[in-house]
Amino acid sequence: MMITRSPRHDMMMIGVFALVVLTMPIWLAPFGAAYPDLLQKFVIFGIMAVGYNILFGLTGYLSFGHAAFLGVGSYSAVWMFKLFTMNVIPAVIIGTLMAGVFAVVIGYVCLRRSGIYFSILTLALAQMCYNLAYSVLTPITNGETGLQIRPTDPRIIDAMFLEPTERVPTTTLFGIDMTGYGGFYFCAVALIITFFISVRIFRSPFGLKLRAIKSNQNRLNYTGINTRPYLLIAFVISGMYAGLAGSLLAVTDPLAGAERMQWTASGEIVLMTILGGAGTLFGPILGAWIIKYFENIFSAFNDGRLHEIFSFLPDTLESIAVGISAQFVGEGWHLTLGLMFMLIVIFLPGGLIEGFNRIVARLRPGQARRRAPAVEEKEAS
Amino acid sequence: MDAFVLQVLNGLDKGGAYALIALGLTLVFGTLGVVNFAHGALFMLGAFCAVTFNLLLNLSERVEDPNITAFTAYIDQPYLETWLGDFGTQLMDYSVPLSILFTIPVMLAIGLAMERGLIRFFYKRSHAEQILVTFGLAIVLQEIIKSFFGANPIPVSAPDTFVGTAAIGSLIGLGEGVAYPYWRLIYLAFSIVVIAAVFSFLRFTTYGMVVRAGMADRETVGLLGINIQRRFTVVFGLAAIVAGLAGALYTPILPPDYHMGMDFLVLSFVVVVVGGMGSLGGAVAAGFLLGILQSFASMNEVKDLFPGIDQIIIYLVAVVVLLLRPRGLMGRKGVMET
Amino acid sequence: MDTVVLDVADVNKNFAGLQALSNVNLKIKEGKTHAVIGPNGAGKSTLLNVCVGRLQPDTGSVTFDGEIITGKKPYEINQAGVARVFQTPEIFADLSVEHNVMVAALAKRDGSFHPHAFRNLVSETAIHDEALAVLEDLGLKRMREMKAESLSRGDKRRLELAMCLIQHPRLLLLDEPTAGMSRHDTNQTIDVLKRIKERGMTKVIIEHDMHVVFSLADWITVLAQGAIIAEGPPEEIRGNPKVQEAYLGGAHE
Amino acid sequence: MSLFKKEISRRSALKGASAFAGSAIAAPLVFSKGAWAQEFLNDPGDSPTVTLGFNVPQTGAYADEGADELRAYELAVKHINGEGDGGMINTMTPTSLGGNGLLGKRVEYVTGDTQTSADEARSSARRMIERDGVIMFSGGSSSSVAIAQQSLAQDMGVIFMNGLTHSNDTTGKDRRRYGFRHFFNAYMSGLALGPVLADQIGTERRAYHLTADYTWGWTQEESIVNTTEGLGWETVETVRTPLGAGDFSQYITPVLNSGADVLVLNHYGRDMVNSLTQAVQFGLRDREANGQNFEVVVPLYSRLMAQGAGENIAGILGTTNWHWTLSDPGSQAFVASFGQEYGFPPSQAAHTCYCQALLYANAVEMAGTFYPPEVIRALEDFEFDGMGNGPTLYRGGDHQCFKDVLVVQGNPDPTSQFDLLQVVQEVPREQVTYPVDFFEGELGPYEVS
Repeated sequence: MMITRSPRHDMMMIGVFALVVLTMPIWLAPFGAAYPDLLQKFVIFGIMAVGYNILFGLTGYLSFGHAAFLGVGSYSAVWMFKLFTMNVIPAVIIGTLMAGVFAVVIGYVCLRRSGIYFSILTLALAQMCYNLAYSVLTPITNGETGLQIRPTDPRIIDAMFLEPTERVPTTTLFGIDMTGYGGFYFCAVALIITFFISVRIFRSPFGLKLRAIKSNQNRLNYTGINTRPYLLIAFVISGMYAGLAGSLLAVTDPLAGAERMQWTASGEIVLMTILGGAGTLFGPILGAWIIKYFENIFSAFNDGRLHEIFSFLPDTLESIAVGISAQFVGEGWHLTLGLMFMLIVIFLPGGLIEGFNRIVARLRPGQARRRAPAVEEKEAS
Repeated sequence: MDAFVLQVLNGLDKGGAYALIALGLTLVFGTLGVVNFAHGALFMLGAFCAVTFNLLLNLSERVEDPNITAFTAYIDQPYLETWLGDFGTQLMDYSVPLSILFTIPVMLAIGLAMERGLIRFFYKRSHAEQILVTFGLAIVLQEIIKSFFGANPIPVSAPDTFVGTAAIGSLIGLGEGVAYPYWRLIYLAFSIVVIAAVFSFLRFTTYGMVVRAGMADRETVGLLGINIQRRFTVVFGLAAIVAGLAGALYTPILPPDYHMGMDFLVLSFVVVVVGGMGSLGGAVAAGFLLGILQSFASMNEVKDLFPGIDQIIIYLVAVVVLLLRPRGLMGRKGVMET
Repeated sequence: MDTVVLDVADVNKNFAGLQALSNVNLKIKEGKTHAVIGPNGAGKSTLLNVCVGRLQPDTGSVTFDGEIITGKKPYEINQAGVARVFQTPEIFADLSVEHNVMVAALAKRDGSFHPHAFRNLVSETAIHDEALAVLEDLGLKRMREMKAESLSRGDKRRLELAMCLIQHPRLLLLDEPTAGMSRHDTNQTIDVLKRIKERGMTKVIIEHDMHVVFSLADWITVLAQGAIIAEGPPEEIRGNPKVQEAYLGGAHE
Repeated sequence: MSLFKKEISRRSALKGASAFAGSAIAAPLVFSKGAWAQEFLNDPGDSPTVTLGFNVPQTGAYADEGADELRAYELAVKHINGEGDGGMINTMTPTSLGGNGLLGKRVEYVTGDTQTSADEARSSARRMIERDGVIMFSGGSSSSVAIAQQSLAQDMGVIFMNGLTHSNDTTGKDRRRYGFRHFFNAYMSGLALGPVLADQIGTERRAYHLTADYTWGWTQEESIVNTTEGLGWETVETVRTPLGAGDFSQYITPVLNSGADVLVLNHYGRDMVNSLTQAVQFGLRDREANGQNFEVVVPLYSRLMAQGAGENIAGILGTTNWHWTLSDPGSQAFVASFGQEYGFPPSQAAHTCYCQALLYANAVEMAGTFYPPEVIRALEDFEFDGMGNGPTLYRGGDHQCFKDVLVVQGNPDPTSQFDLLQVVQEVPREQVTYPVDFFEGELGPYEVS
C-alpha cells in the first residue's frame, strides 16, 4: 500500500507528468496524433477522467451522469463568451462553478442511495438534462444545433475595449489565441494543476476515508464517520472537474451541443477510467488518451490508407490484409473498441496500469515481492 | 374515453416489450449476480433471427420469366414456392411467427455460448468489470450484425392476416374509433404468455424452484450439493431466449437495425431498477407501469400542461420511485447496494 | 460509587411477530466488563444493534452517559464514545492494516468532518505513531503494510479491536470476539481484553465461550427468547438452574 | 515553449508546430507563397498533391448513408484525377475541369467519422485541417452536424461543402461564407410539395403534424404548415416527438380521432421509418375521414429510408433532392459510372456529395487558385447545368443551390430494392426559389485571419 509517499516523491512524479504532458506535441508526432484538436482532447478528457476517478476510483460510486456536468460547463462557458468576453478566464471559472452547483443538487439527491440505485439515479437525472437541453430548453441551449458564438452577440466587456469586427471572434487568453496550440498549453496547465490536486486528495486523510467508503461503508458508520458529506464533497469535486473539462472544450472550440450530455458520453468516461485502472492516479488519464486516440485515428483509416500501409506485401496478400484490417478501422473502429474493452477486462482486470505493473514486476523479479507497486499501486481488487 | 383506452393499450403493448427485456435482465442478475450490458444486444439478435429466418424462407433461384417473351427476363422464384406451392407462399407470409421456432434454438445456443465462454468468468468480478466486458461484447455483436446487414433498418412484415386493425371499440361498447392493430394485440398477448411461462417454469418445476432458492440464497443451495452452476447456465439461456423472442416478434412494429439493442438497454435497466433489482414480479410490474405512464405523458393534454414531459417521464418516474422506495417497487434489501 | 455508562430501559423489539427483545433493562457500570450470554436467537445481537443505532427499539430507550441515544445515527453514537466489534470482522479489506487503524484514529480526532482532511497523510505523524503503538500492542505491527483482507481471521478480529481501541471509547461492545478462533488465539485475545480492563475501559461482551466469559466478566446477564432470565456476578450465574435449563432448552432446538 | 513569446495567430502556431513536430505529417503544412501571393491555411504550394477531407457518418444510424457518400466522393476524386469514365465531368456545363487533378495537382483524400454528432464531426474535421492539411472538407448527414462544421470552416478559413442537410438554418440563420449547400431545404420542400398536394389530395384537408423535437423538425413543420395553410388546409395539431422514440404508437393513436385527414411526418432517418411503419400499421391509410381517404405525407424522403420502411411507403408523397431514375444526361452519366463501380445505383446523398466535390474542384479551376476567398467568389452565383435537376444556381447571397425539386411517391409495386420511389413531378426551379433575405443571416467575411 503506497497511499503515503513522501512529498518529494510526489513532486517528482508530478514534474515528470508535467513534462510528459507539455511535450506531447513532440512525442505524439510519430503516432500521427500531434495536432491541436486531438492534443486538446487528450488533456481535456484527461481532466475529466482524473475528476471522475476521485468519485469512482476512490469511493466506488459509479456515476452515469457526469456528462451532464460536462455539458453544463460547456453551456456556461459559451454563454460567458456570448454575453461578456471572449477571454477564457471568466468562462472557465463560471463553467466550473455552475457544474459545481449542479453537482451539489444532483449529488444531494442521488447520494441518498448507493450501488446500482445510485448509478440509475445519476443516469436518470443526466438523461433528463440531455433530453430537455435537446428540445424544450432550446432558448438556452440552442437545441440540436448547439450554442454558437455569433458576431452579433453583445459581449459587454469586449465591446468596451475592442473594435467590433465582422468575423466571429475567437477565444483568447489576454490576446493569445486559444483554439490552436495555445489552447492546448492552456488546457495542459489545467490538467497538471488538477492532477496535482488529485494527488493531494489521494494522499490526504480525506482520500483515505473515501477509500474506506469503497471498502466498507458499514464499518465507517460505526467508526464515527458520516459518509454522506464525504461522498457529496467527492461528487461535487468530480462534478467540478467535469465542468472544468466542459468549459475547456468550449474554450478550444466554442460550440456547446446537447449530445455531450448523453449517457453514452458518461459511459465513455466510465470506460476510460476502468480501462486505464480505476483508483490509480495515472490509469484514468491513460484510458482517456487511448480511447480518444482510437476514436480519432482509427476511424480515419480508409481503404486507400490501408493499401499504403500494406503495400510492401505481394498484391494478393495485400488485398487480403486490407480486407481483414478494414473490418477493424474506418467504419469498423467500434469493433476494435469493443474487442479492446473485452480483452483488457478479461486479461487485465485492474486496467492497463496493472498490466504495466505486471511487466515491471517481471522485469525486476528480485524486487517484485516487496515493491510490487512499480508504476503505481492498484488499490482496489 | 376512446383516447384513454387506446393509450392504455399502447402502454400495455410497450410495457410488454419492456417487461420481457427486463425479465431476462433481472433473472440473470438475480441468479448469476451479473450486470449484463449485452442484454439489449440479445434483444437485437432476436430481431435479426427473425430477419435471417425471413431471408432463409425467401431463398430463391433465378428463373426465366415466363410472362415476358420479347427478351429473356429473370425473376426470383423462392424455393419454398417451387417445392410446396401455395403452402410455401403461406409459410413465407408467416415468417415472423414461425421465426419463433428458429429464434428459440439460436438464442439458446447464443446464450449458452455467452455464459460458458465469457460470463462465467465474471461471477466473482466487480460489477464495474461486468459492465465493461458485457458492454464491449454488446459493441462487438452489434458491429458483427452491422457488417452483415448494414446500418439501415430492415422492414419485416407481419402475416397478411394480421395486417390492419381490430375494431375492438365495438366489441367493448366504445366507439368505432377504438381500433388497434392486430399485430400489436398479438404481441401483447404473446408477452403475457411468455411472462406466464417463465413464472410457471420457476414456480412449478423443481428446476425452477432450485433457481428461485438460488436467487434467494445462493450459498446455501450450493451447500445442498445441487449443481447450481449448470442450472444457472440454463437460466442464462432462458433469459437470452426471452429477450430474443421479444425482439423477433417486435420486428413488424419496429424495423430492426443493428443499434436497437443500445436504445433498449438504458430503458430496460431503468425498468429493472424501478421494479427492484432481482425481483421478477417487480420487473414485469415496472415494465407495464412505465409503458403506460409513457403513453399518458405523450398525450397532448398532458404535454400542454408540462412541456417536454414525454421526453423525461421514464427517468422522472425512476427518480421518484427510488427516492420514495429505496429498493424499487419490489426490491429486496442488500441487493446491489455496495 | 459506580456510575452507569449505558442504561437500556424497557426496550422492546418485534420482528414481524417475533418478539426479539421484551422489556430488557440493562445497566452497564463504569469500568466493568459486562457479559451478555444466552442461547442462539436469544436476542443478544439485536440488543447490541439497538445500542449502536443500527436498529431502533419499538419502545424503551437507551441512555449513554446521561444522554438518550435512541434515534441517533450509528456514527453519532460512535462519536459519543461507543465502539463496536462485529461478529464477522468488519474491516476495510482493501486498505492496509495501518490505514485501517488510522481511519479510526482520524475519525476520532476530526469528528465527522474537518478541514484537516485535506492535509497530506504523511504529515499526520502523531496519528501514525499512535496507530503503530496500538498495532504493536495487539501484535499486528509487523503486518502493518499488508492488505487487511490478507490477514487471518484471528488477525482480522484483532485489527477490528485495534480500530476500536485507538478511539479510546468509553464503552466497547464486543460481539463474540473469539468466535472461530483457535484456543491459542482465544487466550491471546483474553489477555488483550484483560489488559484493556486494567485501563478501566467499560465493555459489553456477547460470548458463547464460557471460558472467555468467566475469565473476563464482572457481571453477567442471561437472555433467553428476548427476555432477561438472570443477572448477577459470574459465580452466581454459574449455579443458576434457570440458566442451565435455558441453555439445555436451547440445545433442543 | 517559444510559442508564447508573442501574440501568435493560429497559423503561425501551426507552422511552429509542424516545424518542431517535424517529419511524418509536415508536408502539407509547409507554407509558401502561391501564385496569388496570399498566405492561407493549408496552401498546397508546390506540393504535387492536394488533399480533400470527407467527413461522413460511419457509425450510428446514418452509417449506410455515410458509406454511400464516401463511395460518391471516391468516385468524384477518380473523375477529377482523370480516372474512370469521367462521370458528370462530361455533362457538366460550363466546366473548367479537365480530368487532370486540381490545378495540375493530383487529388488525394482523407476520411473521417462524424458519428452524427456535432462534437465528433468537428473533432474529425479539425484532424483533417490541422493534421492532414485539407484544403476543403465535405460530407455529413444531418443538419446540426452540417451547421457545426460550417461554422468551424468559417473560423478556420477552410471551405466546407455540405453533404446531406435539409434544415432551413444551414443557409438561413446559420449560413456561412465558407459553407455551401447543394441539397435543397425544408422550405423548398414545402414550396414544391404544396401544389402537388393540392393537385393529388385536394385543398380541403385537415392536417396533423408529428414533428421530431429539434430544430430541423421545427423548421420543416413551419415550412409545411405555411405552404399547406396557403392551399387552404387547416392544421389540426402539431405534436413534437422525442428523437429516437422508437415506438410512436402513443403519438399515432390520438390522430385517429382528431378529425384530421392528413398525417404529416416531419421525421427523418430511423424516426421516419418507425413512425411511418407504425402509422400504416394503425390503419391510417385504410381509413376515411371527413369523407376523404386518409393520407400520409413525408416531406423529406430518401431511398434508404424508403428501403427501411419497405412496403409501407406505397403511394406516400414526399420530396427528394434527386433520384437515380432521372433521365437527364448528367444523372444518367453519374448513375452509369457509380453503378459500374459499385454495382448498384447511387442514393441522393451520394449524388449531392459527388456534385459538391465536382463543384468545388470546378471553382478552383475557375479561380485558378486554391486561395479560399477566390474559390468562394467563383462558386457564388455560379450557374451550371448537366448535374441532374436541370439548370442550377449556387446563389451568392446565402450559398443555397436552386434547382428543380423532385416530388416523389412510394412505388406501390417495386421491382427491386432500388426502385422504391417514383418521380411524380419535377418542380421547376422558379417555383422553389425564394428571396435571398427570406431568412435572416450573415455570411461573414471572405478573409479570415
